[in-house]
Amino acid sequence: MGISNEMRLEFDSRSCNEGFARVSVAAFMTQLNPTLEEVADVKTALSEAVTNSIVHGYEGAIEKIVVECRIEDDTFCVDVTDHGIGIENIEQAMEPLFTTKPDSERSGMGFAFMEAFMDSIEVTSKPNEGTKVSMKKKIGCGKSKFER
Amino acid sequence: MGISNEMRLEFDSRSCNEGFARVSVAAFMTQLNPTLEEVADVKTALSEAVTNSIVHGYEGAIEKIVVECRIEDDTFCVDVTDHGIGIENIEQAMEPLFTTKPDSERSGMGFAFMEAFMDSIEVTSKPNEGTKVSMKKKIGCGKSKFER
Amino acid sequence: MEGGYKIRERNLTVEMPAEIDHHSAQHITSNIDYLIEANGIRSIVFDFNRTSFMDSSGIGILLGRYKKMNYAGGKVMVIRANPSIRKILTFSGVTKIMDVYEGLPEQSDRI
Amino acid sequence: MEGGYKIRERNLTVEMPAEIDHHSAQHITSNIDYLIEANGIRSIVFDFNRTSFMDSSGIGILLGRYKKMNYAGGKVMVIRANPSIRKILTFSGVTKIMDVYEGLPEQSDRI
Ligand SMILES: Nc1ncnc2c1ncn2[C@@H]1O[C@H](COP(=O)(O)OP(=O)(O)O)[C@@H](O)[C@H]1O
Ligand SMILES: Nc1ncnc2c1ncn2[C@@H]1O[C@H](COP(=O)(O)OP(=O)(O)O)[C@@H](O)[C@H]1O
Repeated sequence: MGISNEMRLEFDSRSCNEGFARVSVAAFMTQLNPTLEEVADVKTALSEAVTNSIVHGYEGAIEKIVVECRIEDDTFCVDVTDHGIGIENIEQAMEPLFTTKPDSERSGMGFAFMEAFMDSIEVTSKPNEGTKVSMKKKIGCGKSKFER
Repeated sequence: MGISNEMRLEFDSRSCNEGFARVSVAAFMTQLNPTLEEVADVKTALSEAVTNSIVHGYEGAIEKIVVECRIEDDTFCVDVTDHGIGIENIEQAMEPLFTTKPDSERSGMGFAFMEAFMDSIEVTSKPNEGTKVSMKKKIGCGKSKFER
Repeated sequence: MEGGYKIRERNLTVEMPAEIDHHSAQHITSNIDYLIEANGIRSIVFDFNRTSFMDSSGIGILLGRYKKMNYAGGKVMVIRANPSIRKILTFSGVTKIMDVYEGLPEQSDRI
Repeated sequence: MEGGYKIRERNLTVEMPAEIDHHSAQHITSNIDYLIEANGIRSIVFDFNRTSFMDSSGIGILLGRYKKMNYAGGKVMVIRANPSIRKILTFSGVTKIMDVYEGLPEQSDRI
């Protein structure tokens, strides 16, 4: 079937947009008839990636964050991109509990949550250029989709 | 204060995205603490503009629709843009009950709804290049906004 | 198919979906028109009890079915429309050409 | 300020908001830390009754307050967490270091 639907959302890196981004992505995802648990999983993973762009990527400065969603057959794909400071050592960044901002209440569990709640995650990043987090999750495990 | 928050949403001109676009815009709008009626008004106007891009602009072909929202003080601004067939005679198109698709159940009331439910609407269009509908609505009529 | 359809004699009652836009309207229209043909329907009741959103596509459904029924000497009625739906029905002039009830017709709260 | 704060003697009960993310966490954390200072709080109950969404920012709130209370010999407890919140508490290891109840503590449904 190939890519069957896609959307691209660009917004200011303000923390008040975190909730809005989750609602948008969840609304786009409903086409796959996900369970409530699948929606919650994707919302959590998205929230981690968007928060990281705001907190780490831009360190509070107001720039643009891009969220791209694609539906490929029964797989939901979401990419979160920023043009912030980037990550020097991606492997280390993805270690559970690793955080460069321990004093600002970061638990270091963001990437661990993304890995736990999605089927796959891929991170590409370059210092001073930015970071892209690409995540996928198969929805419905073969359950029937239908166009209403 | 100037522009205080903005987002840009780009999606396929599929009718199944009409509901998703409404949910996204309504979620972005909540920052202004709108009443339920104000949210309903904006959703209706947005739905008309997006539907017009799908039905008239692209005539069913799958291309991109762009929805841009800005919050300017207490005014909610939303622009809907397509790169479809465009409108020859904008004045005539905006007349109540005028429609070029009477046989496909269009009532010719789309622009009338947008005008009724928003404070202002501006249409720019060029045949074969596309159409942009820019709408504004003041929210809360001076009621206090607050960051939670 | 969202919403429900009930036929009693030659009357059709349509339970309208939660959101009526161009997307859902396409399905509703083709379903109703099929049922009209297949059952010789003479009157239609549109029940908006579950409906929270409607744009001008919903007006298209109502006016299109009104024309069909009117042509055949039948009737169209709207019941259980909430305030936001009534606002749209009033603005569009639908309330001038068909009976619209806030509740059920027995309660005679025609607007 | 979303959510509510109740103080009885030196115990603080925090009614957590509907959505706990980095945005709402900033406010909750600064409110709680102010109340701890001002009232010599020794134990905290986090009430998740109204909470339907939480990401790792919520874990940051809990672990940060746990450290503070632990340091002063106090306690932290989580009550009325729904299944999706419990999934996150369990995954993050929070359930291993503090008491988490599905309902109220009297119902002794510690997980
Ligand atoms: N978008 C990003 N831009 C720059 N650095 C990032 C980004 N995302 C994550 N990081 C780095 O990876 C680390 C680990 O991230 P994460 O596992 O989400 O934990 P936390 O957000 O709690 O620090 C962060 O502390 C930060 O140094
Ligand atoms: N985005 C668009 N691209 C091309 N033509 C448009 C567009 N929007 C509106 N029009 C034209 O304007 C007419 C009136 O639009 P409208 O008032 O929304 O009524 P309706 O959609 O019911 O036809 C349409 O029939 C169409 O010819």
